[in-house]
Amino acid sequence: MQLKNQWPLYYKKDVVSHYCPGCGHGIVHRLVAEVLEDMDLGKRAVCVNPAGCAVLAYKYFDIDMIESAHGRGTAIATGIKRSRPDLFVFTYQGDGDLAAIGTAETIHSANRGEHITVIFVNNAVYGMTGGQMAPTTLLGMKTTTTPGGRNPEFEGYPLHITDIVATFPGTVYAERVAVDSPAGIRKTKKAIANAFQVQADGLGYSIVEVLSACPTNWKMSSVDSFKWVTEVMTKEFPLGVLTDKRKGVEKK
Amino acid sequence: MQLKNQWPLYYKKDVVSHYCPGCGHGIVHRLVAEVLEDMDLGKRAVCVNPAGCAVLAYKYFDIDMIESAHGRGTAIATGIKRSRPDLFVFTYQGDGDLAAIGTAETIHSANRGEHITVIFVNNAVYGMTGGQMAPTTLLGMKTTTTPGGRNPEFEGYPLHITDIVATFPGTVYAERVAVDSPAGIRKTKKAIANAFQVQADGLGYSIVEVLSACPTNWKMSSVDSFKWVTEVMTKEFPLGVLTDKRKGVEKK
Amino acid sequence: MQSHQSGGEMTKTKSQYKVIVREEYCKGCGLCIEFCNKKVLAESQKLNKMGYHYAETVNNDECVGCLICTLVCPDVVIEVYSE
Amino acid sequence: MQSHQSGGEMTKTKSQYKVIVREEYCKGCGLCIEFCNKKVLAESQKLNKMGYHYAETVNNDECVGCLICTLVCPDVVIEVYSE
Amino acid sequence: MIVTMLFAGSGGQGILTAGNILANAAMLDDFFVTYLPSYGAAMRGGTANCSICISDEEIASPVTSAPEFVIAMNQPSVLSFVNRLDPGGELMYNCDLVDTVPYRGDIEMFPVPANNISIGLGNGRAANMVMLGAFLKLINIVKVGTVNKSIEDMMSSRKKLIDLSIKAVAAGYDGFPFDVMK
Amino acid sequence: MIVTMLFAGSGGQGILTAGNILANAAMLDDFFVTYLPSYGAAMRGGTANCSICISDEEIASPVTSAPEFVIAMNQPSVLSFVNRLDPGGELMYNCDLVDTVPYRGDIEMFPVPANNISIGLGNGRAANMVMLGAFLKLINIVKVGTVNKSIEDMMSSRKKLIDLSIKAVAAGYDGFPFDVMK
Amino acid sequence: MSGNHAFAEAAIRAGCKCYFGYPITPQNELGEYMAENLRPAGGVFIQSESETAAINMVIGAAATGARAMTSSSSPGISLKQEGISFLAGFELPAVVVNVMRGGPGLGNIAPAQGDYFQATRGGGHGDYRTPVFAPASVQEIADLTYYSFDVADRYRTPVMIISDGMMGQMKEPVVLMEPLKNLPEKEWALKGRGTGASRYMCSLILDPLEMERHNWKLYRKYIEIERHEVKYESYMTDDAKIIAIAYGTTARIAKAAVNRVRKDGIPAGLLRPISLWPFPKAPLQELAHRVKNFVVFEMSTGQMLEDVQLSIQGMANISFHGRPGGVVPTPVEFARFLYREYQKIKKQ
Amino acid sequence: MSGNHAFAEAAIRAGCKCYFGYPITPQNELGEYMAENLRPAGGVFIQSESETAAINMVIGAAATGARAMTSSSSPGISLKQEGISFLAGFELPAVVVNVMRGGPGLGNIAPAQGDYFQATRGGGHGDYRTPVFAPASVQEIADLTYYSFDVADRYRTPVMIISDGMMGQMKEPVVLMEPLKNLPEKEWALKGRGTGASRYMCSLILDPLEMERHNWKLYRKYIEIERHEVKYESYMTDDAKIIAIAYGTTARIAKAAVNRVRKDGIPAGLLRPISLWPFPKAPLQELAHRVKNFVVFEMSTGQMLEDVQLSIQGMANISFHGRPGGVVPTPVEFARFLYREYQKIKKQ
Ligand SMILES: Cc1ncc(C[n+]2csc(CCOP(=O)(O)OP(=O)(O)O)c2C)c(N)n1
Ligand SMILES: Cc1ncc(C[n+]2csc(CCOP(=O)(O)OP(=O)(O)O)c2C)c(N)n1
Ligand code: SF4
Ligand code: SF4
Ligand code: SF4
Ligand code: SF4
Ligand code: SF4
Ligand code: SF4
Ligand SMILES: [Mg+2]
Ligand SMILES: [Mg+2]
Repeated sequence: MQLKNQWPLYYKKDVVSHYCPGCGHGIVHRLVAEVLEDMDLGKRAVCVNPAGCAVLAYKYFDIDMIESAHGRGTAIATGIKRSRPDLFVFTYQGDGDLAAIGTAETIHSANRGEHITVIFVNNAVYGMTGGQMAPTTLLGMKTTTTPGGRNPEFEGYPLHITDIVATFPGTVYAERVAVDSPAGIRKTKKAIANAFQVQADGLGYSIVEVLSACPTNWKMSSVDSFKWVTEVMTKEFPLGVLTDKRKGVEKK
Repeated sequence: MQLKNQWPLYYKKDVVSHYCPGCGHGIVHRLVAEVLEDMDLGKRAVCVNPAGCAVLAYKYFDIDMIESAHGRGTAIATGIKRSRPDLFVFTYQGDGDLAAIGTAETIHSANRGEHITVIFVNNAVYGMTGGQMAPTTLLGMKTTTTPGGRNPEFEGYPLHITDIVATFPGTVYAERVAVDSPAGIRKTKKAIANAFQVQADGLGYSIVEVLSACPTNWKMSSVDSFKWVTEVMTKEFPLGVLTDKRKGVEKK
Repeated sequence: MQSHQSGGEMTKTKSQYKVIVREEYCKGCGLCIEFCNKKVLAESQKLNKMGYHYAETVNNDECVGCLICTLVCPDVVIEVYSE
Repeated sequence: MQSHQSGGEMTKTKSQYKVIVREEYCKGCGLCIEFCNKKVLAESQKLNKMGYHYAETVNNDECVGCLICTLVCPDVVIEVYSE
Repeated sequence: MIVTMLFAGSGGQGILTAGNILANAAMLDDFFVTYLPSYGAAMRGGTANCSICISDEEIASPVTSAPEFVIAMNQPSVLSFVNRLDPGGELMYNCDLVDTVPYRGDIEMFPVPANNISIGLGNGRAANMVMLGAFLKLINIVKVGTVNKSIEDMMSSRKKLIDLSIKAVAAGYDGFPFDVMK
Repeated sequence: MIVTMLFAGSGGQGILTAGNILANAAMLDDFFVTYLPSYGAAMRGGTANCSICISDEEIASPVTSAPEFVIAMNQPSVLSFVNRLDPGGELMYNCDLVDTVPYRGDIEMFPVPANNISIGLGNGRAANMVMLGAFLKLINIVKVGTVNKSIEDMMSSRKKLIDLSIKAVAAGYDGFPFDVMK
Repeated sequence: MSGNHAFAEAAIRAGCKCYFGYPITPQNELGEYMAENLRPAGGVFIQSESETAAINMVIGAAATGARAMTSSSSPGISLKQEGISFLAGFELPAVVVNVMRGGPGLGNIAPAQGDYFQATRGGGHGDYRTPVFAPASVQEIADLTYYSFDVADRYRTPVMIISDGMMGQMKEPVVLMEPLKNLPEKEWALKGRGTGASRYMCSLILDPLEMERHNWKLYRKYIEIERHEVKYESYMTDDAKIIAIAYGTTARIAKAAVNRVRKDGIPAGLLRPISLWPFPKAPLQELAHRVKNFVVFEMSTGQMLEDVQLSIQGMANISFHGRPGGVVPTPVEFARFLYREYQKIKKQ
Repeated sequence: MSGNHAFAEAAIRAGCKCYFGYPITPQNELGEYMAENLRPAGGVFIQSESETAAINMVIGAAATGARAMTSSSSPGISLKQEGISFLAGFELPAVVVNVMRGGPGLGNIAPAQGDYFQATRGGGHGDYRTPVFAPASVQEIADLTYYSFDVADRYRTPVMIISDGMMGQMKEPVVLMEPLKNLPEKEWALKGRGTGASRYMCSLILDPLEMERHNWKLYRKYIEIERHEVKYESYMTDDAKIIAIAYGTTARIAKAAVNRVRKDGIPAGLLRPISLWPFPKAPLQELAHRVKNFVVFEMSTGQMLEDVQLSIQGMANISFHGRPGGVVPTPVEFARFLYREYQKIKKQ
């Protein structure tokens, strides 16, 4: 008998992660590890992990890793990539990390067209700290800091930061995907591969926004939270390629 | 004989400003003071002035003023306006202040739809500190930190932050104008009046980006620098209304 | 890789795949159960050491080896073997 | 407010406006000189106390009171009076 | 008098709720109380626990370095905390989820089939309340009535949950000590 | 020996350039030198100034609280700095832009018509170099030749500017002291 | 009531009208309580985009004369340093809560006292000080929070309250104070010039001599605060031969340790600084005339230790026992240390 | 060469490959020099979007083993505090220059020494220290910058150099050192795992006991630094009866003052701390056995003063003369103060 689903080379084996049951982070992690292996990038990869639920990602990925202060991932990645352009550098960030405290770093690293890749896990909430509002929280959504639901009068609107970043000349590839179903997961892997290819080819900045479930803070079952991504979240954050400036690449 | 050009009520009289000859700040200051008077807002106005050449604006405006740490103007304005919604609150900021260090505050105050107005003086350079590159510096433009001209390989592209902010639902009014000619100056005054009106009517966030000359750091004569705004800068930063979500208002 | 060995016949055959849920790693999220079109997996009545109702293989015969269960599992718990 | 007093006539008349450059406040940027369509203003040969070649009224007669000079002056230096 | 105890279990087992209800009840009964939850990791994987001190005088330190009681809802909790027990201390554990208890000659042990009892009440989710009930009987300091009141306070209007919880506490209280073969 | 001086003028008058050239020349002539510009305000409105110390031994403090020489290019500079002069100190000022010098009995004063001389050379922008030339004559420490070399160093390849500057220095040096009626 | 809730509720009762904060463990419940309760009470709650933004929103609100507050934990407090320096420069009143955690860097979320230097020496730039209070019970959290708003207004200064995860999470019974109503108006506040003269608030003072005057003015204010705002608790110090010095969480534990060793006849006492700046220098000096042995307990590698050394100026022995990194020491551990130190003395 | 240029050129010669900074007066020339010269020399120059971003870029570059640097002035340094704490937690080498200005708040751009506490006590959160050097001439700026990179690498720690606008702007002749080539590789650096084991760098250590071990490890490192990296200059202290203590700009002025009063027969001397942390405690203590009068000069309201008090521990009199806010005191002023203090002594 032969194992059909090989354990990803750059994913530490048999570690029980700290993620909650059904958390999308686990899926995105595995996909990233698979793509690193498929594209043979793992040996020269450095991942910058965030303050957020993925702060412990270094316990799971089996590549060189560095943690960042909350929100500063892309600044650290900039330092690494500029110092060692031969390395493959990506950040892994949550929506609070990337779109709230890290707004300036996100915008300016993209605008400089840094040759880095950003894996942006949008779960519409601050997971790590127990479910506060994120910039991406949907209108009306209840969180611990919007007990009556997010009210645009007070808290404004869900921020579409990937759309912003996609408008920059230096952003070569930007796509929004969702790990909400087998098809969504396959697309996510494809998107990550495209984004990684941009950097591997020396073209510039790339970002993949992944809509991802946080069953714990959404107070839903895992299955319901996946459905919620599909049915509700993608209405506010439509999926698709937001920009693709690669030349000579067959566009799908 | 009668003086045709009255001294603006909210502008301190007969103070020699510290601005360089031909500096656009002086013009924008006067326009703001005039509009405050025209709309009778001066009595309840609070202006947040930046770190930048306009750091001394409190010596010129004759209204309540508070200085901000570099880039934090809109956060301070948020604090003021939320605490005292009856006040008329605006920031006066440069391009380094608003679009570099203040990026996150700019984006999020607009996205929250704060009821404040931002007067954004874009002179494509850090004036105050002696002519370093700003996020708005044009490609190829020489500054003290881009001695060979801004190179997109290293420094990325001019950032169009007002265009970003204009995409937010909470941004009711955004316009880009230029104080580069009598007509431009008149339009600027109009734009400031529109933006102020938005706040006065309790509609939400408004911003006016003013392209403005910095003869000193551009190393041009005043007249040439005004021409440069018209001929070169507006190519990168086209003038016009970027969003206008006022209802029932006659659009021009 | 191999296609159906006894195509066309309507009698139930043993699947060529074997689905193993490493129960001690399972957090019982139920995603594999939900997304397996063949209803191969189900929630166990028992709890594992972490206190979760883990997934278990209840209908291995139906498995078509599509690997959807491994695709959706956030915790790399499931192993699918082929003969 | 009043329109031309002797419209149609080609002889040069004294303007109804008086343009005063408060020279001690002028920074000599030359913007008023540049933008006045009537060439009423010019750069003085002399320097003021701040060390600038200030603007001076050289052709008051041509002034049409359009206030463009006051509009462009960054330092609120110019006063235009009407009779 | 000062009694120190530690409730432990996995994140989803309602251990903090049980501890909170007890602490609150003790306050209602006019004791000095400190309640210190483990906090922060918003992750269900790990263990959650809370330390409670109940005393009739001011409590200098809320830290129960060597608690007199450990109430453990699952296997990892037993392994983590049994050695912290004060000599002469007492361990109450959920025997439905605990296979092995490391040997310590100097403590007493009380198994409670909390999950099964809860399932018996028609809902497996009240195992924490069963444990609480049993524990009330064991320590005999805080009154069941006060605990019921505390439950009502904490669960405000969720009537069904209140009823279930009160029933579960009673079942634990009445059934204790349990005679379990392992 | 230590000589302390302060150059002052408005931002656009090239006062820092003149000071820099002198400081550099003094270094070339093997003196210990400190050069401290006023800095920061990127605004032409205000005054600019720089303090220079030239000494044949290590300079402990670069601050010229009471300089022996003040070189003032315009009226505001004179007003600001004349009172800082050491008793017995010397004030050199640009009489083309200075009307009044506050009375101090204990200093010497040297007017230089720097703007007019510069205009006479065909370009009004070298007034700073005229002042520098006159000042070289006054202090008689640094050689004109070295200053010319320093000008070449600092202005690298801008040939025209170099020529003008050297001419202006010479004009100031040769013309000093000037006989000016005020 | 938990410590974090006590911070929030006491602030509301002290008339705090504006709260701005950014989530960070272990103080999230503070902001969440504000989200739930401040807006309904007519106040302002904003979850800002960052700690930097939060402290600047506080500046804005405080400038209008409103009582304003922010809270965070160690890394977030580092991000507020520029803003705190501005508050000091502007002379604006505000209350800043630091529920400390293990550091440096991300550290962990366990209770620690590693930000003492930052709090008491001004982690921000320039010549300024902030009053710093350190509560040791949930009741005291409430009391000191309430009081801090007064101190802030009285001296027009930011005030810091430092605590840690244990104090923030711990629940204890609390007696709350009456809500304050009708606070006096602040005539210096920005409120639009109306028909009067315009006001401006700035920390930029280009002229050094003027800036110096401002610095000395602040300095005199700090001297005033040092004179009037020292707070501490003496516990069994009267007959003590060995005195523990500890604040906040460690002070509670030290108290238990003192009680324990007293049972064995060891004449131990506790001096608990409640105000960390101004530090209770004088009382310590006083004690040092008589008592020759001091023990400093901290959940750090030794920071308050320096203030003790500065106070005692070589007049007595000082020993130190520290547990950094989020380790909460036990009463037994402290008692053992006291015991050992006391044996050493007796031998001398 | 100006002080700001000397910082930059010495860094380049020390093998600094990456500079990240954000403009702020009075240190703009440092970044501008880097913009002009570092990229052509094969290095990296980025003008970052903020000081916060700059220090985090430094973290990234340092993590790859490159010698990295940033610079700023007071408010900008406040914004870097979180990052500096992370550098300390990560144990990453880097050099941070603070060309101080008047504060608090925006203050002004004139020379000041108000950030001493921030620099020496860790303005950031958690238990850490940073070596701090304070040059007093342009030559020393160059020398200490060059040296700081060594110290940073040797101890794997951020190193701070503090200076002020006067030192930054002032031009003096400088003899520059040879450019360093072929720095040893750092095996701990991130460089991709290749075929080896993966590395990770983190400051998050959730387990308090492990975190505590890390804290004590850092602490031992700091003790090492205290043992080996104390630097100071003694000037005419041998026969002195009154000793001035001052660093950086004030030390230059104090030296002139000492020279001046020596001419009047007053036996004054100067102790100039070059390393502010570790502070030259031992040499001062030594002196205090013999000399009973010390005068601390600072361009602040009194910060290093505390370190002097900590060192001298009541063994001698300490008086203080400070000029905060950007006022640069004069040699005459210091001399007068020395003179007055000396008269007081003689009377006693
Ligand atoms: C400076 C700073 N502020 C706040 C925090 C606390 N913090 C850690 S993670 C986080 C937000 C996490 O949310 P997100 O980025 O969306 O990641 P998720 O956990 O949802 O994946 C916060 C606020 C911190 N560590 N540092
Ligand atoms: C935290 C901080 N960083 C840097 C500075 C220095 N600084 C003051 S103004 C300024 C930029 C000014 O440029 P801009 O905002 O474009 O205004 P302008 O002067 O061009 O009008 C900088 C970098 C500061 N004061 N504070
Ligand atoms: S809190 Fe949410 S994001 Fe974090 S691990 Fe749990 S499910 Fe995932
Ligand atoms: S430097 Fe530029 S922006 Fe600043 S005052 Fe001068 S001209 Fe205006
Ligand atoms: S491989 Fe496909 S059919 Fe088989 S268990 Fe998994 S999901 Fe079901
Ligand atoms: S998806 Fe994985 S973790 Fe979830 S129930 Fe299935 S096997 Fe268990
Ligand atoms: S008013 Fe018009 S015409 Fe008259 S001087 Fe001014 S610009 Fe010229
Ligand atoms: S525009 Fe104003 S400042 Fe400029 S030259 Fe004319 S009068 Fe003078
Ligand atoms: Mg999130
Ligand atoms: Mg600008």
